[in-house]
Amino acid sequence: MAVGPSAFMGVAAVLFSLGLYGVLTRKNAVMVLMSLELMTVAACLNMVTVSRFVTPAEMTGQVFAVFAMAVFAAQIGIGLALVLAVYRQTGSIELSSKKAT
Amino acid sequence: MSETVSGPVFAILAFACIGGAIGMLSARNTIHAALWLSEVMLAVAGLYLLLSAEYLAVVQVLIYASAMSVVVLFIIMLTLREREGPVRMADFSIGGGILAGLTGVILYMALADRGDRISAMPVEPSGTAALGELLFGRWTLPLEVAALILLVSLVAAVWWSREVDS
Amino acid sequence: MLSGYWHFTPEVLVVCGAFAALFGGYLPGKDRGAAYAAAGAAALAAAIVAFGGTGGPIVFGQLEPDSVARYARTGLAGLTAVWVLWVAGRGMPGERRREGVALALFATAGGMLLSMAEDLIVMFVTLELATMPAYVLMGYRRKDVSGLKRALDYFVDSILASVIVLYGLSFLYGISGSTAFSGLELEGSGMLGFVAVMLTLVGLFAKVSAAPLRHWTLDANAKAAPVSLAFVSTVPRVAGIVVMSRLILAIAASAPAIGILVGVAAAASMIAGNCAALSQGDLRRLLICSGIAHLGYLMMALAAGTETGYGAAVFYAVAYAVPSMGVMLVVAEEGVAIGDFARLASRRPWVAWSMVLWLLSLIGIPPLAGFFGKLYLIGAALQAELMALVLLAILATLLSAAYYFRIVREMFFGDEDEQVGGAIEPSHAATVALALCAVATVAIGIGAPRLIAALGVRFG
Amino acid sequence: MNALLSSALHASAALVLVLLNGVVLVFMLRRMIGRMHLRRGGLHAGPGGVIQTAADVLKLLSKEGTRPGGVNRWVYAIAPMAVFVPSLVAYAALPFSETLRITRLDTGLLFTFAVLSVVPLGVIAGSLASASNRALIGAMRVVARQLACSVPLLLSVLPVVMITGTLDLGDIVNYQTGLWSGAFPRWFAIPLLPSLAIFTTAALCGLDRTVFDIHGIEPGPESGLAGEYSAMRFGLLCISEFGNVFVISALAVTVFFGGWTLPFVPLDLQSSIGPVVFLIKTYTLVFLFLWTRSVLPRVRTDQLMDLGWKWLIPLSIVWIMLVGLVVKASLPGTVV
Repeated sequence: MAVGPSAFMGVAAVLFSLGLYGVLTRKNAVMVLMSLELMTVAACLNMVTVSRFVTPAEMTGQVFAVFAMAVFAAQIGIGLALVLAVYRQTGSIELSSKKAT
Repeated sequence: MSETVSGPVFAILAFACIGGAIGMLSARNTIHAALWLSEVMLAVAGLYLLLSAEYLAVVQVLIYASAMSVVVLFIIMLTLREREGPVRMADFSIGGGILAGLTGVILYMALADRGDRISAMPVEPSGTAALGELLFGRWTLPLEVAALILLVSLVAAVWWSREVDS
Repeated sequence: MLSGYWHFTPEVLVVCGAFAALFGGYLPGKDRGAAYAAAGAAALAAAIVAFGGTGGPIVFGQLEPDSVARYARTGLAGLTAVWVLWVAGRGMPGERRREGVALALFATAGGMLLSMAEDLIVMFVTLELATMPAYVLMGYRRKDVSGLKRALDYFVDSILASVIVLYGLSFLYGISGSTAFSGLELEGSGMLGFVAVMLTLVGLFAKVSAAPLRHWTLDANAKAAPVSLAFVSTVPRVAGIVVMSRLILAIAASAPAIGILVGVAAAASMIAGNCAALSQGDLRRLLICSGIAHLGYLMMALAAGTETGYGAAVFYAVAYAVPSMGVMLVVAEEGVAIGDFARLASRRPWVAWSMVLWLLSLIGIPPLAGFFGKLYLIGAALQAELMALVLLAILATLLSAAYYFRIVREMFFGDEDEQVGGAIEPSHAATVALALCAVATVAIGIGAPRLIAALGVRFG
Repeated sequence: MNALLSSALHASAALVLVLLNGVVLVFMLRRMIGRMHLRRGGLHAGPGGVIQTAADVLKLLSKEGTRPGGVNRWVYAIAPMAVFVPSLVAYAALPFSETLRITRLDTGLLFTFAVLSVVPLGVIAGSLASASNRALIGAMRVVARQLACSVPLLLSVLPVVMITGTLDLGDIVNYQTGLWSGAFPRWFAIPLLPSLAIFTTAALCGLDRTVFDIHGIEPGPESGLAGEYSAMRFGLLCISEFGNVFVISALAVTVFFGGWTLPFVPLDLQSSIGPVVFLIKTYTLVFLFLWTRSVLPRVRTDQLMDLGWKWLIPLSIVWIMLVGLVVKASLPGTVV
């Protein structure tokens, strides 16, 4: 069974869509951040796949993925600090833009 | 790593990824969701190995599967009101579902359209040392900028998490 | 290997200023001294860029300090200098200045690099550096609950936009096999190319708050402190616009259909921004909405997909940001409700006349910056025969005069009884900052023909 | 099929090693600390208490696993495995000799750290599942300490990577064969003494968790996760602890003390006694670790956090810069 780039990119697409669903539907800020992580990983997987199949020698995609990982790890870190700051003041970690059911 | 990707291994890892993501979204408890997420991260690390990206696989485990998950669990722990922090849906979950589903369908169509135009696995690329040379050679500029980003995030995190003196 | 290190001097200077501000506790004058040091660094950086030369691609072709980048970098560093100077005079509300100023300078360094970016990786990383400090500035007051919550919302939306951009970039890279702007090749990529462009542009539009995704910014920003808003809605945004223009120009070479996409977004931005601005009583909301409208005018030129359109768009990005910064800073001094401006002309005549100047520039009255900006935008669109968009832009401009004049009327003929609030204590630094904004608005207007020629815009 | 068989053998050998190692280390700990504390360690089973630990293991295995009420069932069950499996996998890249190792990895050094970094995840998950505030607080302290120490731990080995230009543990060892000026072994411990110091301090902070002290029956928040576990699940946690001590020591030996090599010994002899040399070196270090923690007083969590974040990390960064300058100056343009 031959596994081509489409298979990897397909997995990435599914992860991306699931992450997007999570971001759009969850109220809990931590859940939203986790969904964002899922989307990030999907994008990185996409990049590594391209790197392996299109530019194996230059490894540009891997470099890109390294930067993306670093940047988003930093972002999620900020986000969690912000969630904590909000929690301290309000005792809730729900996003205000999404109305309660 | 061989020149072809092992089908069964890929299938298992793909199943683990997607299953884990679904598990995360269907979990009724944030702790479970966090654990599912780290499972997804481990599976993606496995996929990186299949793609001969050994360094990225290790970094994925180091940063996402462990460090980020630990921090997320920490935050869950610090913000727990009851022991089981329930996951709650926002009210427009149907709209979100439609949007996400649409994205998925479009992506699927795009990929199918692209087909296997690039399907042959090229020879194995150069390894970790070469990646290091690239990062510190050709891509030094983004590396420096990434360092600044980490600094900014450090300042920001300290700014928000320090006790506010009243 | 790396030729032209000296091109980075301004950025290095800005980062040094940020560090100086970060360690401001050790400087003479502490908090205030830190802000002055940072302002000095930014101003010096602006001067160096303005009088320094331009060059070809540097750092493996990842950056190109061409004349467009020089213009944008001067604008970014100058705007930051003005903002920091104002902060040095008036302070950040409720908190100390150091961290805010340092973060603003980091964002500026990111933005300056971003406006030179010629590579997807560099673009992505610097885009993040330019926009990340914005979240912190939006939620800068740690005791302000609603501000923090808004900052969280803004953060989530902004990250979502980043991820979408990233995903789109991964496809762009996959299709063309290269991350250099010059290597982007979408010819015959079919559906995948469309998806790649869509994802990238949707994410970028959200980052610079263009029409289809504007409600994010509106909701999240409308409760922030006006000082923070003055920075967030100008500097990172200008940088984002510059790189978006670059990217659109690069893509348009092999995918002309992108023009339609940008054109639709431009029309939507103009209509939605202006209509929303009409009914706002809160000046922050009014300015955010009108900002969306201005983005619409700008994207009209981008829709042309030509070098001329690109140059005109970049020119307008700064020409719009300067008066906008001035207005926002006055809002930070006077108050966010439109009633707070009542009889400003009798209390602070100079400030009131400066406000008039800026508002006229925003509407587009000659010989101010905004007029020439709009002129070039319309010229570029006409060249590409985008008649419908041009008509829409002219109508929208007429509409915008209505809400801008509302502020003017309030300042000169407002209800005196309504006026509350004590006299604002004088601050030389803040006065100088506002004066600089006013001078720049006129100067850009007067120097417009020369600037636009340097930007490579050719008509006829 | 052959490859599959050999890797299966390797894996089971590693498992046996981990389990045995745990037993041996517990024995060592009891006797040694007993001696240092002027008391006698466990001495009831067997002559001089030799099989005391084995008896303990038998007891843990035969004991009924209980589960406290109100726990989060799945997470509670998975957490000990999430702690144990990484410490097992961490053996995968360790080179016991030139040829004897489970697998050869391009990124062996980083791999070991990455795998070990998963352990706190299990600890924190288990404590969250345990339905006990005491376990929660304890685990939080443990994990906070580990985070504070794992960063300098990782930073402290970077100078070695900068000098050797590889992350492969085998290559790092090979780089250290031979002598400097005919008298000193070419071990990184000598020129990179500050690195070793940071590594050791960070390792002590990270490993000196009081799950160690479980055998002294010391409940309370400090016991962390283990407080709510019993029977073999508890046993797994303990074994993992000891496994980690071994792995960190082995890593130190590999990176700083020349791994399986021995100076002044002919090469052909070295290859045959390699594993023994490696184990002796490692156990010596383990002994030193245990010694330190039995004679020095325990520090408070906040002091430890201060040490990790405010001292070790800046120090290691400064040291990395210094080494970088020297490396760059000595051979410009190339990796040494």
